[in-house]
Amino acid sequence: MTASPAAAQALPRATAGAYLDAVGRARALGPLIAASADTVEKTRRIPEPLLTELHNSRLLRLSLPRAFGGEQDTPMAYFRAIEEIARHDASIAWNMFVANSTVLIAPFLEPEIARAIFTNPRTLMAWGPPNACRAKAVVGGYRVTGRWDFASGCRQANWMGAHCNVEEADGSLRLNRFGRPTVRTLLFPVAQANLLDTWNTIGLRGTASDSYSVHDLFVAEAYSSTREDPDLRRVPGPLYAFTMQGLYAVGMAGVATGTARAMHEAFIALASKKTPRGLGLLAASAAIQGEVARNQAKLDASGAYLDATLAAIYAAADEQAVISVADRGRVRLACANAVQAAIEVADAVYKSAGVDAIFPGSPFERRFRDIHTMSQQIQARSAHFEAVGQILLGHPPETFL
Amino acid sequence: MTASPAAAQALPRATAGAYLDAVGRARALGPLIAASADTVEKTRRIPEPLLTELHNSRLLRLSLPRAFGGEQDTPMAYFRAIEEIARHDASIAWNMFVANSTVLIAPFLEPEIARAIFTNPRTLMAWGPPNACRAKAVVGGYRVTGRWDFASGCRQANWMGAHCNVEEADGSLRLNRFGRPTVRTLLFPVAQANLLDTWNTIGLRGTASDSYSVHDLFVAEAYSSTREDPDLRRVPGPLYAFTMQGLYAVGMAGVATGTARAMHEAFIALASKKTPRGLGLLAASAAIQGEVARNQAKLDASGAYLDATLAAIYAAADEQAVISVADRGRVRLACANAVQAAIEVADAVYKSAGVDAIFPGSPFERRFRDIHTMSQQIQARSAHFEAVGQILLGHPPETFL
Amino acid sequence: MSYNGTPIMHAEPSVISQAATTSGQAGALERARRVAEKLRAGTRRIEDERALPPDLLEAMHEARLFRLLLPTSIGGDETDLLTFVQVTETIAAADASAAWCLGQGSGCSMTASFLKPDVAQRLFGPRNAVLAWGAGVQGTATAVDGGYRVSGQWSFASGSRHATMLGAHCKIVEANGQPRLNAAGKQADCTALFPRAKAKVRDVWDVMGLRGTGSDTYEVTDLVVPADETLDREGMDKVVVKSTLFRLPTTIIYAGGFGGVMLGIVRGTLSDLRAIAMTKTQRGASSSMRESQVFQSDLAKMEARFRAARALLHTTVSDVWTDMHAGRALTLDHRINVRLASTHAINEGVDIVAEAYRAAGSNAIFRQLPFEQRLRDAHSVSQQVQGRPTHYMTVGRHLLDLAPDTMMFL
Amino acid sequence: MSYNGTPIMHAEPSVISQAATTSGQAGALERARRVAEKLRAGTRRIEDERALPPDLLEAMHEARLFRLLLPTSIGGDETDLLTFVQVTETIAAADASAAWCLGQGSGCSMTASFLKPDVAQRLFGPRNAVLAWGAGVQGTATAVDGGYRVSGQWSFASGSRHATMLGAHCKIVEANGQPRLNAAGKQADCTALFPRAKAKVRDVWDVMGLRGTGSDTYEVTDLVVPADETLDREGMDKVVVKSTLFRLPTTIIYAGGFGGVMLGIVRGTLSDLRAIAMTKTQRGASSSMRESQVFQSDLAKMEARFRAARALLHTTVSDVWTDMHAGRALTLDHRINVRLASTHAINEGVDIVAEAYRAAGSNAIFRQLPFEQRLRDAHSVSQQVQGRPTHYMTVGRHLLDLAPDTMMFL
Repeated sequence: MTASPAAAQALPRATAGAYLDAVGRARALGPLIAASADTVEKTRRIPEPLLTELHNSRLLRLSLPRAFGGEQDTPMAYFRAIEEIARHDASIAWNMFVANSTVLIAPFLEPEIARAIFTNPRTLMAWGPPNACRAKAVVGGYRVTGRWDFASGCRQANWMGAHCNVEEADGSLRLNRFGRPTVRTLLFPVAQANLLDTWNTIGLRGTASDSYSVHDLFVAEAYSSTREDPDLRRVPGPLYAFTMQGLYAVGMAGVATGTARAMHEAFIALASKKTPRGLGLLAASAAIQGEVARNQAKLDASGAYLDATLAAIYAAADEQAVISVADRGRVRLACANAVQAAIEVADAVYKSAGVDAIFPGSPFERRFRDIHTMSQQIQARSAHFEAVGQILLGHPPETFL
Repeated sequence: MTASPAAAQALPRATAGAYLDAVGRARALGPLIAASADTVEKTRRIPEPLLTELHNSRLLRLSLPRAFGGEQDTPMAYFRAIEEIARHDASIAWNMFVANSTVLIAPFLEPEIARAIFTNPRTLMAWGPPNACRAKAVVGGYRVTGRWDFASGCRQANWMGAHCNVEEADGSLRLNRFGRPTVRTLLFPVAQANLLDTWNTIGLRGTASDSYSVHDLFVAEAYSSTREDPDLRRVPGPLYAFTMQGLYAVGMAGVATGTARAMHEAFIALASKKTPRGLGLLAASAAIQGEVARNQAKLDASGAYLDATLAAIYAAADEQAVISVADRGRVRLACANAVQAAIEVADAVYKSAGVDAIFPGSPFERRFRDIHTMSQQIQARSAHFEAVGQILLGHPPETFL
Repeated sequence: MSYNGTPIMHAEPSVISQAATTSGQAGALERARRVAEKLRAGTRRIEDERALPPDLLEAMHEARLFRLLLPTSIGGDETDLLTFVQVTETIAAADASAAWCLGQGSGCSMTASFLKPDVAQRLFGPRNAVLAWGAGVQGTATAVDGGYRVSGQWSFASGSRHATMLGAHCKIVEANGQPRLNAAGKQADCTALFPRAKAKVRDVWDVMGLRGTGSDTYEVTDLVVPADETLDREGMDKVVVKSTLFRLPTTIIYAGGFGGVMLGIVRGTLSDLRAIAMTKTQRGASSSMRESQVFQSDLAKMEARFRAARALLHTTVSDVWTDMHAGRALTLDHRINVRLASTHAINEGVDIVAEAYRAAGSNAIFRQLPFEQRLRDAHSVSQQVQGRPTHYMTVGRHLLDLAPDTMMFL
Repeated sequence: MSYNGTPIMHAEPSVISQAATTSGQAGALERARRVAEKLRAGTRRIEDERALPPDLLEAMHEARLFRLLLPTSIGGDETDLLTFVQVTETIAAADASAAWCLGQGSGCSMTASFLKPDVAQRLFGPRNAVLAWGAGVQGTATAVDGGYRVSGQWSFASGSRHATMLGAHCKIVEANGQPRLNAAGKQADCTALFPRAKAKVRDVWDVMGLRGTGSDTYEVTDLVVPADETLDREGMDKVVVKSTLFRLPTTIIYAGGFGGVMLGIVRGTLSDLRAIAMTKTQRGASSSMRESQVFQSDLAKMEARFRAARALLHTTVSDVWTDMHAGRALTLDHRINVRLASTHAINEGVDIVAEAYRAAGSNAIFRQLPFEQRLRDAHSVSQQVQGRPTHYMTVGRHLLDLAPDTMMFL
């Protein structure tokens, strides 16, 4: 075994063989992504030819139903492909995650509408998380005015979405079958939205997760749907038996572990050549050796756990029925664990890299900022552990997705 | 999902289906082991009918070659079966681990000798780790005087072993092919040893890991062998392509995670009924919920990681050649990670269980002492992380096994 | 060296707020150090007998350790809070059970300040006077002529085996069977004191750690106790002795004292760990423990965490004492600060002890070395109410300007 | 409130070892508090300009903050060590870059004690005098008539943008090209001081955190410096001013000061965190942050770790000062104790800041709130030599009676 980042990379990914296709395509894009990473951060846009290559790789459509021109790949392939992209640039991986998340609305649309939207092979959809905005129900559709934040990927999107509560003509809020105000997703071409340049953050700057607003916009009923009731979906298959929140968690886990893996690999390379002032070679330090191994174990264990969890649930999933609350808890737990492991590894690597790590251009500085932006995202919240704990203790939260 | 320890137990063990046989037999013994646990600790002996049932289950021969009447099962089955036994009593699991470790000398013996020793279906072998003792080479064999400690299982053993350096007739030490003093293992019936009652420890009291001595004992050449050179083995098969130290690590990992799993399950049961003075129900505390989920993730992730690691290496292992140093590092890392996770979970559970945990008879007190005895064993040492780190950093330790 | 209770690696604590301390305290710490040597030598006996053997108990009485928090008017020391915390640490570095008994006995002895001087003298005057009691209002005191008729059962009475007196926390019931109400209209309680011989004590104390505390269960039935040998623990206004010490509630005493106990266990463990590291090479290790860079680093980290937790507890109790001694009132801030410092010392402490135990390697599992006992002791201290992680929540509420969820431990 | 630099949740530190401190110090801390408010309001400008803007620099000079460690004989404060540590904390709670410049500038200003009084007055007398330098002996000083001819390049010169003087650590070479040896037969070094204008300063300071320190690179070529404007930093015997402060080596000053910087970042972060918790409810959360039991508990744990690390640093530097002030020599124990307390403060501190950042939720990633800057600043302080985890090993060796692996940071 020789001293190189490859050594770390070569450690077993239990079931990786099965997903070689998507992962292999992701790996092939690695050098181009790495070469574009500075530009992506600086311009907060994905430059050509990278954007075209990403479309060609079909990695932005892994979760889109085959019926609408997507890959409809497994969640295991999805996780490992995102992880591979994130090894080269976290912002690109994040936008890949977002692209594969917004397409999850497709199974809830009327098929002809979905086909119309996604017939363009470069269709990308973006939106921000729900807030208190309301759309008014009008004849044939909805009329909406509002603003949303955190719309990652909007700078490459040709379609936008907006999650709204629905206000009926009489001023009352429309309720869903659970008796709570419904959240309806309205879709419209990006030209109808006003994109606002607000994304001034510590990291993931390349995602351009800007804000956007619309004013008195009409959206036809057919271009709207709701994600809140898994039973309303129209496309069968085990992939869609997973909940949308669950697949979000899987994608986010991949971004986090890929970023941490890249830092870990870069640190192994650094340790073999760095001798800090007044000390010996980093690689010769027993403390560093122990830490490198622990980091490797954290990444590989959390990955194997997520692989195994997804594979078991996927294998047993019904074509139609959504997976059980217990299974949702398993997905959530394995994802939260992976994100947690990634953050811990990134922090440990950063600390051990010393003063090298604070300079832009090092393999650590941007990734450190990126992972500490991810760590604040809702998918990384430690409250997920509490929710899963409630399931394990026999009292699942009421609307656990 | 209902509130019960079963909830935790039912979480996916990715590949458990494949090993149902050994794990199933282990599970069937659970109630009898649990019922005997107090006696095992108090008397430091395995009582009947438990001892006979253990023999009948063939769980003490999982690692013995089929050619000599063993099961020669997979390391994955071995890990999960020990883990299952440890859920009920750690000392029994420990002795199961020891029984399956000492039989790993069998592939290094002349087949007829191995067959003779193991033809008795109740044969159990015990020994303590090597120390500075020397055996003198004499005509036809060796003559030895010495004392060894930590001989777990010696109270049920009918055969004992002793690891010795060999002193030639001229007073020089015999060297092995690596140029270092050889360590030879001498085997003899237990009646020829003097067992010493020295095992007064905080935990794992039931293992009776006593000391023993022999005085001027003659052992014939054929009843000796060496474990130090994997190339000397005479039995093919992927199981034996793993190093002995590696399989020790697997067994120890199973004892640790099974013990921690039992504490975790017991805590879930406790949390649903305990209301500490001045507080609400434990299960209703967000902090407890989060901790339960984290513990579940630690146990499941470390288990899935070890499963995946063993399965990948087993699948690729040669019938004859020993696995590579890189693979040995993977086994060691996954095992060390599992032990570490188990200790962390046990500590967290113990702390959260409050004053209940300090009373004998609670599901926590003995297991806490047991796991803190394991934590001191050589397999649980954090130096393993450093050794694996050296491999990852491209400088494997010289004699890594 | 490490085994006879003398700390090796820790410099003497800096004496903080010297000006505010009372006289005689240096003597208390010095006396404690001398007793600690004997206790260290006898720690195995304490554990095996699950109580303080007579000679060690006598040594503690000889050093007047159970008199630290008694009024000077009846021959007590009235030490300041920091000295008390340092004494419990010093004793716990030798034997945690003895220190626990001392902490508990000292807390109980604060009752003397509630009693009429002659009664206090009668009950607490004898040189071997020790009061013990079990937790909670578990009994009934029925008003009778000149006192109460007391019945009930109490558990976890640490130190009950060497106590000369037991206490009984009771609800008060009038002769006619009606509950007595206090000024706030709630059930009135009292604590009745009586000679240990009057109670039926049952030996139930078979536990993992702190085995030497003999925290038994006891009961009395229809025992008549004179009114002046009872007191109302909640009524700080009824305290007779008005000096600084007796303006402190016992929650502060327990928080400080049991924090000190944990710090002592840590100090003893680190001292033992250093001692074995000076000579030991672990099987298969490439260097001696002493020469291992990882061990050196881990030891220093443990030392830093210990010193930091200790510095916080010391400065916190010292600040409280300084304010009280200057005549200021005890504030909620004071209570919160002590709660946080004590909870932190206990939680950090048990983690450090567990880490040190692991670092000590395979010898640590045997009873011949002190590690396994210290591990068991630390993990028993941490399970007691003073170590509860939920105290962090109580403190957090205060930091966020919310009212405490409970005053029980403040 | 949290954004203007006034801490909310932290009681004023207890004044430890009051007796040993010099006069005028309360004034220093009070002046620092007033400047802190201005710095807090200007923190965005400091970061964007990667230097202290003129008005803020002037406010620091007005408050005489760069004169804390100058001799009283030339109008300095000669503050005690604890006050210095508290001032750096106070400033860092407002802006870490300003505090870092203060720590570095104060350490450099200790050179005044090596200079002849009239030279010290000439160089450090002006109210805006600030010396900065880069790390390491990177230049050559060739002996010439009456002084040295200096050439070389130095990096990481924190505060170089507002410095009036720069320093250059050089090997001394004789006029004949031979290296000059010191009494021990080793290469002799000197530090030459000269006006900033004489050097060529290059703006290279584009980093993740502490962006406002402007830690540039500078070089000089064949600059002649008079002998009395040079000094030998290693020669503590050559110190001219003999008071307590100047008997301390700068390693102690840096360890204390940068420990204080990290504590200030932590204090500011926790204060900010508390402020947003008072109003924020996270998306999808069942209760407000303030009402969340988990948040309450985590906040108190962070607070406890902060207070403990701070109590350790304060008591440690205070003990050292007390001993030195009493005329005792600085011992290896003192050095080790300060090293451990400072390393612990920095390592605990960065962990607490990272945890607080995470607890603050998604708003924390935006530049509009202070969290992301504090995270970057803390993670830059921790990367500097004072925060190195290997210091734990150095301390561990001492605890195990082994000689230090290096004296460089002791």
